[in-house]
Amino acid sequence: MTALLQVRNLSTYFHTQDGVVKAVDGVYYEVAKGETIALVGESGCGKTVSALSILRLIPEPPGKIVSGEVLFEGTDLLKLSQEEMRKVRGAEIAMIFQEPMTSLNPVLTIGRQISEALELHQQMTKQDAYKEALRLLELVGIPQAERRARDYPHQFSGGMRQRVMIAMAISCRPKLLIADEPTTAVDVTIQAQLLELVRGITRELGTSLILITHNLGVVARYARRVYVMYAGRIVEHGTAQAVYHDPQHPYTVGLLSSVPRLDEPRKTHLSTIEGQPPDLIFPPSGCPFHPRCAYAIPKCSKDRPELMEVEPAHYSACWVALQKPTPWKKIS
Amino acid sequence: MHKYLLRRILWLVPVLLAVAFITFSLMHLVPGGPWDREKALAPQVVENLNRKYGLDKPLFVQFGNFLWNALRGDLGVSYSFQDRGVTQILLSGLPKTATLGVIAFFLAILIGIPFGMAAALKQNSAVDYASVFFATIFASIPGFVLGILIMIIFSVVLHLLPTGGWGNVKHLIMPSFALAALPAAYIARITRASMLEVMRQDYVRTARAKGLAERIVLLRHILRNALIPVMTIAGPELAFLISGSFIIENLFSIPGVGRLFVQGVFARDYGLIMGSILFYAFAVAIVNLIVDILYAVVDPRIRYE
Amino acid sequence: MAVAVETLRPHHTIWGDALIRLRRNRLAVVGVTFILLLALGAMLVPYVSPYPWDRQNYNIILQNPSWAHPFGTDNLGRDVITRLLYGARTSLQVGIFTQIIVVLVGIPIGAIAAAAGGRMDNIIMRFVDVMYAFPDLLLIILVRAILGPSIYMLFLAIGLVAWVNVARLVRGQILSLKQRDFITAARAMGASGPYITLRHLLPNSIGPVIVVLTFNVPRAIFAEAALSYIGIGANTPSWGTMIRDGYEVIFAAPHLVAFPALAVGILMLSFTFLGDGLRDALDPRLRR
Amino acid sequence: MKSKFVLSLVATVVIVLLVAIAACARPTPTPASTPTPAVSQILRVNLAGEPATIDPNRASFAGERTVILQVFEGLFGFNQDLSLKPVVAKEIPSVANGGISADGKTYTFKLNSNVTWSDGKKVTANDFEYSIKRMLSPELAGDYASFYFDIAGAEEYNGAADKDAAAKEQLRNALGVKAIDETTLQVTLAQPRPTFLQIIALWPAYPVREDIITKFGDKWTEPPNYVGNGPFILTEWVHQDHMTFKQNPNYWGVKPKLTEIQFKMVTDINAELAAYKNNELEMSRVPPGTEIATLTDPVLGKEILRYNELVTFAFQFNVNKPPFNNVKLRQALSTAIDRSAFVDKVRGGVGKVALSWIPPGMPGYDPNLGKEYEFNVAKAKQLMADAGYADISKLPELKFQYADTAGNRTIAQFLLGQMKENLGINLTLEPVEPRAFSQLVIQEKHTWAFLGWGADYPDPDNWMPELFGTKAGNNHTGYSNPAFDALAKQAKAELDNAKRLQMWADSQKMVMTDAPIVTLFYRERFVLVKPTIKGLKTTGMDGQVAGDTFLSEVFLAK
Repeated sequence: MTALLQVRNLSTYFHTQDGVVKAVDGVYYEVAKGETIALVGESGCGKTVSALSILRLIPEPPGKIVSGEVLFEGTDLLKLSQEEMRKVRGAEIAMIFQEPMTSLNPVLTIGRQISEALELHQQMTKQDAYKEALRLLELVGIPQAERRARDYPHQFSGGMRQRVMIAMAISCRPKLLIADEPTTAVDVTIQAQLLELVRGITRELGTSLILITHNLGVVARYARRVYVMYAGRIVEHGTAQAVYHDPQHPYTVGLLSSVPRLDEPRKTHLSTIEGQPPDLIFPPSGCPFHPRCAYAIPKCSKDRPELMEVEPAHYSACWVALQKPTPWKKIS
Repeated sequence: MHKYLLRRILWLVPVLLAVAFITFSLMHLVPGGPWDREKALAPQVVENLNRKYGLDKPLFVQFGNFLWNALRGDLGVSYSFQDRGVTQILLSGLPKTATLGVIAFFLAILIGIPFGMAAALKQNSAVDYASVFFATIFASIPGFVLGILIMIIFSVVLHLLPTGGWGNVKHLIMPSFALAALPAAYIARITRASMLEVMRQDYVRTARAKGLAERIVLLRHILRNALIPVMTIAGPELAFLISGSFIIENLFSIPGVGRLFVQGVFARDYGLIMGSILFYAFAVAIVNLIVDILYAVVDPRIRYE
Repeated sequence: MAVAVETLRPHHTIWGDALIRLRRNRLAVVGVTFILLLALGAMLVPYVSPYPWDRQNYNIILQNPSWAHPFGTDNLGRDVITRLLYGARTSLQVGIFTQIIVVLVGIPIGAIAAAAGGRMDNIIMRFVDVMYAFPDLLLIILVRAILGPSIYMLFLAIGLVAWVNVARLVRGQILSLKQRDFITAARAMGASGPYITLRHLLPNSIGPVIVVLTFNVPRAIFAEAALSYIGIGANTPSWGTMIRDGYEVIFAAPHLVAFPALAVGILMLSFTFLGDGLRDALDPRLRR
Repeated sequence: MKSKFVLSLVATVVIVLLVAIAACARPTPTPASTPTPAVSQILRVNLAGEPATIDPNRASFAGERTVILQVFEGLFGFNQDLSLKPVVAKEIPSVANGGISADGKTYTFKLNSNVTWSDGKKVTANDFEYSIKRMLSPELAGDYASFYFDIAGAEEYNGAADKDAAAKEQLRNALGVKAIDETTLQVTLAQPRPTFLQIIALWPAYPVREDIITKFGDKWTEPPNYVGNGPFILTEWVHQDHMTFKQNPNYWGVKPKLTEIQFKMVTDINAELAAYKNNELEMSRVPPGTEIATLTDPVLGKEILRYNELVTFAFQFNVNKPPFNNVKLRQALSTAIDRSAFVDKVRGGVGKVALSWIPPGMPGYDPNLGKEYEFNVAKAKQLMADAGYADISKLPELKFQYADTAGNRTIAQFLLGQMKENLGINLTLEPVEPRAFSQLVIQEKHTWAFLGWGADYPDPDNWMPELFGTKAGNNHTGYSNPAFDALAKQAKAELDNAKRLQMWADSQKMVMTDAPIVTLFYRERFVLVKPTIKGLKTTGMDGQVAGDTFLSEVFLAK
């Protein structure tokens, strides 16, 4: 499949009063047309920053994209002028944010906030855009769209707001949709509805989807390929199948083993990953995970591992993973 | 909403009553009466004057008479202005003060908000410092000094504008600028502060993620939210401007209502004091009501039961 | 085997952090130093200046700035720079004490009105409407007749009427903040009304309030100048009376009004920079 | 980068301010007055405020008097040297020409028959009778009614406010004012009053029209109802803004040269000077304290008009309040004030040093009275010792009260400096709001306060008894000297003018030795007048506008 979006060696740093935070430090990932990939990792590992960098929404100062390319259908988004970038945002690439409560303008009606992008990108008249907005609201499952469109964000529940965000994002039929932890702020039942909604829409419109989440259960069900991020870098990448059953990086192993499994007896306590996520201003030498890694060898603390193909179409940034079989056992 | 409006208007009565009572009592507690002068009047003349204006009656009777007449729109008679009716004096002065006040208010907005926005958008840049600097300079020169400086430059040196009085548009320019200086500086500062606050909100990032032009993001998303705190302070500034400023009207000899209260106090012109303070209280209460209603219009989160 | 890496970044309290950030903000430092220098100058002037602040010399009336008198002399031949520093005592006191009254009266009333809402809010706001139209002039004359023309009656008079704006502003801020989720969250944890107001509502509305306060300082100094312009100013020398005295002879000696006005301007700049610095320093969200 | 930027900002502030200052300090050459052809005889002067009332029977303030002088004329007027001249009256009555009865109590005024009102009607004795009776009526409550209490029945009628209508009507008819016929007016006094001619010449006794007042009531002073018999008529009055007068077409006397006078109402004195410099006014006051700068101004220096006024500024003690009940202390304080330093240095030579109460330019002025109070620190210290205060620390705290207005503040600060420099006394200044100050003085709660007095008419009779007679209307010093009271009583009724003036001179000597007051200076009017103004005649009793008594003789020329 031809790649719709290729992120190559992307680095985004933040200049803070205590030093330079390397939030995203040389990241590679790509997504094909119509494909759904997942970006997984603990909070603070750079998932969201990498997504915002794609849309160049990093506030500057303090943030700055220091290196890398973001090829979208062949053109590098980082080289585009502000004007050209604006044509991409919302029309070609759209984004759904994590915090529904604060991501909608409190003083504008819901209908207005959806029809805005339509008027801009699709050059629709106010009335057509409003009618289309109503259709979208129904599409995302908001009852009495006619009346609710005139309401304001504070009159909607968290789940409903997230549906509005989805309606807003898909309004201009973007080629790529980035969902940054879309369901974190809502309860489980709504979570499933929203994800089914997004999957339905992306499949129907042939939209590629980058799903950013720390919820491994969601990844398994919806994403074809998975990128695991740690300390601003991709540490493992492969098909969901492969990564779940034959993880090639100790961090992924740790993540998977900290998820409760139905087929395990109830009493076994979950294993956690030791220590704290690393300080991105003074990252540990070598592999950033080595201080917390149960299988670390002296080389780990000296040289920084790059992504290597340890299994067919299955990459990992870990020296230990090169030995076969891996010291950690497969997950049945 | 209408129930709220009605309730607020009904509340006007106790507010005005309270203001009337406070002013009336303070007025009679303050030493010195309307007939005390450096060249003392004969006691008999003073007695006749008190009788003529009903000041010989007990205080609560006077207060009662005042309220009863005020209900019928007659705010009593002014001793220091040829026995003209206070209502009539206020009505003849109101258009002048109101015109000046409204012009000054819009000037303050047209200068203040853009300056504030520019300062916020280009924080810690030349524009930011320039706006802080001008806001401070205008804020730190008292009205009468700023007024006389403008008058010296445009009337005495350049002979472009008349120094004062009332007549055509040329009489409006200098006083309205002098009046607008402080509110403009104030609005600029508050706009800058609240713009900085709003620009950090998530919904601004959402707006940008939709690919909206920066101009639309600024006007439709940022400004609409940023202007709410500005409105809180714009209201009282408007009330202050509408009621007129003693200093500017005195300096530019504008026959408005702004100087009536102060002149009234210094002349112990009881009729004028009561009339002008009630008018001012009424104007302030109405403006505050308007601002509160505009609140609900601009910020849907605020609902009035 | 896993070695816990000790975090290298020192942990500050919000005030500690605010102080550090304030120190980094050069403009705020400039502001603070000017204010402190001024206060120091005001205290030391009688011992430092060659001329007592009130000595008159009729041979050097209304002189332009010269080496002997860097800021010139006034209409009774007194040295202006000495009077300016001496007058700073009154003006700083007027500027600062009125703000203390404004903060102590305005903020609580505004907060209670907004936090309580409903009938209480309405009653307080109508009381504020009355205060807006309060005949402060009459009160000043009355208080002045009783207490005599001391500057303390000025603080009372100016402060008593100035708190109204702050009250309305705080109320406005809190009204919009009340809807925010972190407030519902705090309430959900069983926090009491006053606790929420103190710990959550007020700190979040501190921004615009500080801006207003930094504005109120020169405004109080003007109020004093305006009162003396009208004819009921303070009795001791102050920037307000000096501006008014200078105004009266502006056609003969404009420097008499220029220097005090400039002084108020620079004081205002310092308070503005300090205010901005304080607001940015105190705002947790700005901790990058 | 930031601090460098701030410094440059502060520098620009200083430059901007200095540029503006240079603009007003630099003497702005008044451009050749815009070539309004001298032929347009329009005079624009500043009344400095809206008059409280322009009804002659009620007016009292200077601004009101200035307006009335243009529109009305009384039985007599004042020449430039303040001597009386007949106007509506044919001649000045005297005992010789039978106008005044032997006992000095009955005055008969012969009126000119050709005097007309601005609406053409004839001015008759009835107009005067009606005016004087109206001025004395308790309902009108005229400010200057007490000046005419010498007229038979006047005081009783004015005090009859609480009586019923019939009693009032009866008192009104009993008043000693009668129009014998259209051109003869007779006034009988309760007791002789040699200065009555000057009192009847004042504006409250100007004629007014009964028919117009009854028809328009309070509105009779609004144009066009404001009918007068003077050289001008009031054609326009925009309240608080300006008044416009035009020539009175039916004026019976010599037609004025001016076609129009505009009285502007600029309250702020700096704004008035700015208006003058911008050619909006032909005359302007000079802000107190800027006299020296104006004198040395290349342009304005040539446009200054100065003349003495019958106004004295002094300080008054409250002789009943220790330590001021000690005459030696009062004399010491008076001697310790360097009056010439104030007049020559602080006020740049404007005004004259005053060592006695009655100012120069009117009868009763005594140039060598009060010499003992000339500035002499040694003598003052000696007097302090005589008063028992050789050691200053024994002196209780001295407080000085004054109305908190521009000019007063400088004088008060000057006094403070004098007390400290010359006697080492730490005087406490108590500025008081003007109205509160007037009440304080009237209720004699002051200790040492301000006293300013201007002549209503140029005679010691208007200066001495009113202030120094026991319990007199304006005597707030608490001064009571039986000898003075007896002498004053005698002088008030003394018909022989020479003897009368001698009595008043002796009474002034008494007062000056008792020193209930400390005279400071006689005021000098110091105004700017455009060179185009010609024929201006000023007097010591001018009102708000310089030369307002003879505006009808003013004209504009190149």
